[in-house]
Amino acid sequence: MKLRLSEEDAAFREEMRTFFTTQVPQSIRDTVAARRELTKDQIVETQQILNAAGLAVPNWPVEWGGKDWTPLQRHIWHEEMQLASVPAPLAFNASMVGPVIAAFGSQEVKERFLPATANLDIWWSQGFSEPDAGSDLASLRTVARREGDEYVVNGQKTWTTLGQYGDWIFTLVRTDPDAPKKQQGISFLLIDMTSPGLTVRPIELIDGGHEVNEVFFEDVRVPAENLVGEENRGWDYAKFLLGNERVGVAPVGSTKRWLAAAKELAGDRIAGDPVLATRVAGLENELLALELTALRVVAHSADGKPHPASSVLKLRGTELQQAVTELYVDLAGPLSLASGAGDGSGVPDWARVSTPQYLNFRKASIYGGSNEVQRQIIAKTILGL
Amino acid sequence: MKLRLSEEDAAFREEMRTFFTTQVPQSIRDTVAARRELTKDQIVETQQILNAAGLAVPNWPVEWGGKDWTPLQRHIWHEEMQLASVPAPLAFNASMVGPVIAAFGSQEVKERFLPATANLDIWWSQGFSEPDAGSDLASLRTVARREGDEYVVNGQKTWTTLGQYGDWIFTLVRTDPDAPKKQQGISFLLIDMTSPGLTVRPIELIDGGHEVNEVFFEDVRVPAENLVGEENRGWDYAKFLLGNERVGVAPVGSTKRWLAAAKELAGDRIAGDPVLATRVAGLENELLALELTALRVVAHSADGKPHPASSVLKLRGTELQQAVTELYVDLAGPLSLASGAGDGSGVPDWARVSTPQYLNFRKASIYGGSNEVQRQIIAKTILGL
Amino acid sequence: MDFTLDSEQTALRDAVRGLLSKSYDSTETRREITKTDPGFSEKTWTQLAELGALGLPFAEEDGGFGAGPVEVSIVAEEIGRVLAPEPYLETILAGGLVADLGSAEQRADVIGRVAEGALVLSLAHHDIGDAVVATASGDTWTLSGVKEPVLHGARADLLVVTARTDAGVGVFLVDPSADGVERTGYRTHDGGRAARVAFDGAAATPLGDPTADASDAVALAKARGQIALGHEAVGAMDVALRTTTEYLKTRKQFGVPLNTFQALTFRAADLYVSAELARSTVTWATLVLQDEPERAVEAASRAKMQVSRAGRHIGQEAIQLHGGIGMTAEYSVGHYTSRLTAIDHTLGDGSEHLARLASTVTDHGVVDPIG
Amino acid sequence: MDFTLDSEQTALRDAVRGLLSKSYDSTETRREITKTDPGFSEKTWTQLAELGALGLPFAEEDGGFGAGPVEVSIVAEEIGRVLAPEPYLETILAGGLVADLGSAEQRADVIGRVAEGALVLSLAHHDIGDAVVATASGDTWTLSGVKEPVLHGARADLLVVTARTDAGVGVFLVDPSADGVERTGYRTHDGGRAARVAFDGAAATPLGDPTADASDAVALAKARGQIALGHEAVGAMDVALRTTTEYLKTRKQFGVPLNTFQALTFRAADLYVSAELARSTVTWATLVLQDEPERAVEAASRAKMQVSRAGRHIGQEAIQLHGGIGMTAEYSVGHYTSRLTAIDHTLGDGSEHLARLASTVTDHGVVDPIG
Repeated sequence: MKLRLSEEDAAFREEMRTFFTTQVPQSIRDTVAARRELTKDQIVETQQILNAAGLAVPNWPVEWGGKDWTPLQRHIWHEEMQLASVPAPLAFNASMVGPVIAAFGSQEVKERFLPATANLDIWWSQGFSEPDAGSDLASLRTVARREGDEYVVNGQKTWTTLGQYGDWIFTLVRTDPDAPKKQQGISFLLIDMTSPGLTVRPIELIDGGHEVNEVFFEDVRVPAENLVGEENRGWDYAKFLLGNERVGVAPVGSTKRWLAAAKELAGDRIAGDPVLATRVAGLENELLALELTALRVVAHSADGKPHPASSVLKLRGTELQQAVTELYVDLAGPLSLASGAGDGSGVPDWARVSTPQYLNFRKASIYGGSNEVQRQIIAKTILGL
Repeated sequence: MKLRLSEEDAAFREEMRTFFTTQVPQSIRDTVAARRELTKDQIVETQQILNAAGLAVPNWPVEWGGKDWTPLQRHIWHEEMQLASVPAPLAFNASMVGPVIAAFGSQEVKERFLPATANLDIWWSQGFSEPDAGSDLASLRTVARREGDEYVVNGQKTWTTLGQYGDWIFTLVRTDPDAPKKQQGISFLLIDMTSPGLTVRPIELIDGGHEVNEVFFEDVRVPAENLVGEENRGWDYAKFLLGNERVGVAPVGSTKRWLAAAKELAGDRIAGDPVLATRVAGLENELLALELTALRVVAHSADGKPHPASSVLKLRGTELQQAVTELYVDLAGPLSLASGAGDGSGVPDWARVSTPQYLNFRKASIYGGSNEVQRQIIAKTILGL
Repeated sequence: MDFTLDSEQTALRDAVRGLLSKSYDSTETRREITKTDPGFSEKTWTQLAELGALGLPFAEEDGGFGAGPVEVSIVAEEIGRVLAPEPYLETILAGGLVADLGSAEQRADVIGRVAEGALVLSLAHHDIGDAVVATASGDTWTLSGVKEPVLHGARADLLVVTARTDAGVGVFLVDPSADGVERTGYRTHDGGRAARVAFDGAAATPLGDPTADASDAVALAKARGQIALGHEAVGAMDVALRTTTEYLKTRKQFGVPLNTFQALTFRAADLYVSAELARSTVTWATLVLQDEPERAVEAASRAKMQVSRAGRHIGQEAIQLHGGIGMTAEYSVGHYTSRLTAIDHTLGDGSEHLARLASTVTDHGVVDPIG
Repeated sequence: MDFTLDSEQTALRDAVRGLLSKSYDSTETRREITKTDPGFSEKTWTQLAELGALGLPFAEEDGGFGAGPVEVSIVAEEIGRVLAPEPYLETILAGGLVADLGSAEQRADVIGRVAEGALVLSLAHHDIGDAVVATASGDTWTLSGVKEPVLHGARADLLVVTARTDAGVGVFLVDPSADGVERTGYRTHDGGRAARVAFDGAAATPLGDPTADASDAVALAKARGQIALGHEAVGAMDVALRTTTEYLKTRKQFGVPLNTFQALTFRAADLYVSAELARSTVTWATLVLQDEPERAVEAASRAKMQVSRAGRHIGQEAIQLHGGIGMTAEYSVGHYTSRLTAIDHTLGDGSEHLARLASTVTDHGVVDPIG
């Protein structure tokens, strides 16, 4: 057991820190630090900078641009990126569809999609959730009927994050409606979002923003070559993807940065208010405990499979994220109402965005496997209950 | 709507306050205030003082010593008693078996038991819970087989509080093992605890104290005249009893008194420590909210039936009781370890009892319908879930 | 101690509920109305006035209807149930100060028009940066400085403004169209409106005696506002909770209704506990305001703190128990969470009120609600 | 950063576990042993010494085995798993001060005997009332005042006592059988032992230089104790949680096993989260103590605070999820709750450590665990 990083890992950390703080435009990092929305262009620009340096998809196989990093190095890469306010590579590309294609796609599919996916030349959207499914993902009803060399897709997906930017969408579709179990008869299909019959409808969220969408499929014709892996094996690929998602999702670094920023914004108020200082110190300690747990999980997931304790990271990580957004609203006090204030206002930017962010982050414990699902995983898989 | 008590109720409150603070021996009230265990004699003495003044069983029918009070008056009686550190009339007598006998017993049973029950000439124990039943009370297995004019009782009860003092025990026993539902075929039987074949075994609790017992029945012969009401209707009487129990169980007054005492014991520490002061003020406000809720429930239960919201009182009441016991341990700090300290010790009495009390009060959310049962009642009965 | 409404009060509740449930019959209707300025329905406002709701707290001799805190709480709770965005709170706050401090002429001039719905008031009390200062030159007063956020400040026909005077705190009437007043309105996250109001030597009329310190009157006005907001929150929490339990009963997942999952129904039970405790405390505070106004400031803090805890609990869990649908603007429950968050941070949030209570916690033994 | 035990450490863990699981094979065995003084098993104590566990933290040249914080943490966690009542913590605390401050002779005299199990130490550090004062007369020192509670103070063969000196804090060795020392032992709620120790001009030998302030050394010794206690708590929480989940799986109510009730299994999941977070923090603090002892005092506060939260959560819920059986002294889980409560209040409870962290929270931006 030892505390310090090995010399090699310490050098790696320094290298990452230098890269992130010098190679990614300050304006983009400032936007992230101010918790403002990024434009599509800013996200693409960042990912292409990372990709050019080989830092966009380290979790992929080496032949497709991945790095043969240790889990700890991957963790350091991720933490340093968050601490430097660098927007992470688009999760739909880097953590979701990319690894699935790399693991299960045919050579043709890999060659066609992986380089463009790593470089964000294709912006992927996710087409998993459906209105009547919720956490019960496998009860999906979007159907892909095989007709010659094509699938004809009908149905509806929802909660498609940033679907308005999407070039392609990876979907779970039902290809065998007669399969005996709902998890069977599902396939993993890639669909060009410019296909006729595909429409995207924005969903306004309670913070007033537009980040998720409904996607409708009406007789959308998809070439059969866009199937990933085998027909009717889609549920296996989805589980692989969701396992990866959970690992990537512990947002410790960014939450730490928010909390540190809150201390600066609050200035003398914290030092002068023991109750507030206690709240902040408590959050800081809980975050430390979570970060250390992430490091422990990282150390024990060397075989590449998600450690079951990664549910702890998702569950607690989102709780703490939400607790920090709540702290911001409380720091803003009555100014937290002024979400619509314009340039002439005396309300600082951070206070204006505080409540919309608080409301927006209620999603964190719902999307990507709700906290109820994570508790279920912990109870069943870890505790055997 | 109005805040103040009516003149009549205000006078009633004054009368109760005067009685409790002048007619009950100071030594008994000091014992309660110091959160020390009462002797059997102290409990009996108090109840007989109350009974002589007609204040022991106000909830009973008037002909058996009850008072025709309004629910608010009954509430005032109860709160003032707690605030004055007067031990309440023994619940097993006053709130449990007494009302059941008064409502469902034959005239003979009433005459035989009610006066002695009100005056604590008979100390009743409760024989409901069984080792393999827990919250699932109706799955009880103690059997009473009819033989001529007698029942022959075999089985085991547990969690019999203060059973070591018990003269008689009221029990739920299975008289028809073939009844189609487990709630059927149960009878409510009164048993003399000196009967041959009945043995009481103490259970030591985690605070080191002895307040609950196991009671074993081995061919205990009970005259059939000791049956309350009809054979096999016992579950109805038990539900009636448990409903009454829930109402009586919100311990607002005593918890308020504990909290106020904690403020005195802590002295300057609270005023000098905003975090501690905040914790105390928060508890105080939660207690106020609970007390006001009790007053609202009281106002709406004029028909004598327990208001479903009484589950709120039990649930929240025990949570706050436990929170205050936890506060005491924290105020005692390292001194809280010294539970076994004797007279020469510099550790004050309240600090010595703090952890045993904390541990002992973990029971509050388990006995008398666990908080899980209360949540179930709220979800089902009130919210329709 | 009596918590029941009399028949007139019940009739008032039914009338207001009837009106508001028609005006705000769906989430969509409310979204449409809050989309464009002034962020509320002038028609509904007029109807509330016609119903008598706006004049309730004011004396008949001033042009009001001579009702009291209980009647105000009834209206506030109904407003909360449908999240009606009308500037009722501002009327209570600002109108209350006019009634308490104003001369007979000022009261006659303002209160009657408020009761008729002809005059929208706003209380500008929150300084941003240095406090607004009132300066006298002979009998003429002017104000300088900035207030923000001023709720409904851009729409208001008349501003009631707190300002620093030599005596401490003074309260002034300001015509917002006067020279030296600049208003910049904007949306608040809950669909409401607020404004930055900058005073630059703006003409102001003292409410009552400007050489006296009005701190106590301002504190009492705020307590009234806090208690009314508490009732608004109680109404909103009640509906958020019912909406959530209804959803748990009807929504199916994994082939069964959500209320099959005990982990969810137990959490709903805890929400009910929070809601009931808040309701009890707020109702009590209203009675204190009615019968022992000298204790109203403390009672309001107690109510607001309890509402803060309950509002967060219910607001957060209502969304979580719904899942994704709870996050959308098309569905109702997120708007309730947004509004509960706004209420929490208006006139002092939970921790501010708790800190006040903490600072006096050693001054007494037990708290006696009956007094 | 590396969280794995090497093979020697694993062997140590297995050996200690083997020994202790035999010595404390049931709740009943532990109850018997803690019933009579000295409240622990002298035999087990000797066996721990034979195994080398007592000399681990001390340098070989002093008579120890030259291991480090990780090895101590391994022993402490095993102690926690079975709630072994032996005075291991006191050895760490008091022995550590002898090692840090003592002269070569003092170290040679004390450490070797401690490692052999021949000398039970106790650190008397908690003043009750006025602080214990050390007075010099030439080279002779005496102590006056009262320490309480002194853990295992009645059994201890040698007391290490903190006292006020002109220089600040001094640390002294006191023979408890000397004149002017009066010890009154008693049980603690967790089955342990403590004592009131009164000094009335008792002869005392300074540990090291009595004219220097030993505050830093005492703080470091306490940090070591806090971290060891943290590991003890982690072991106890782990077993309490496993016992609870086992019970949920096997106990039937309403005809089905308790783990059918999702409201219960979700709470067990939350307990697991608490336990894992506490384990991570405590393990980290041990590594800080090993590799960057200058940060150990802060790290110990962080660990102790996290252990406090987790210990309360798990201690309370373990009983609640068991129901009535969890309240009984015959069953194991209540003893775990009692011990976790005692650990919380030994060497500073959660709120005390949180207050320390709060007082410096604005001194840094993010907390970097790697340093």
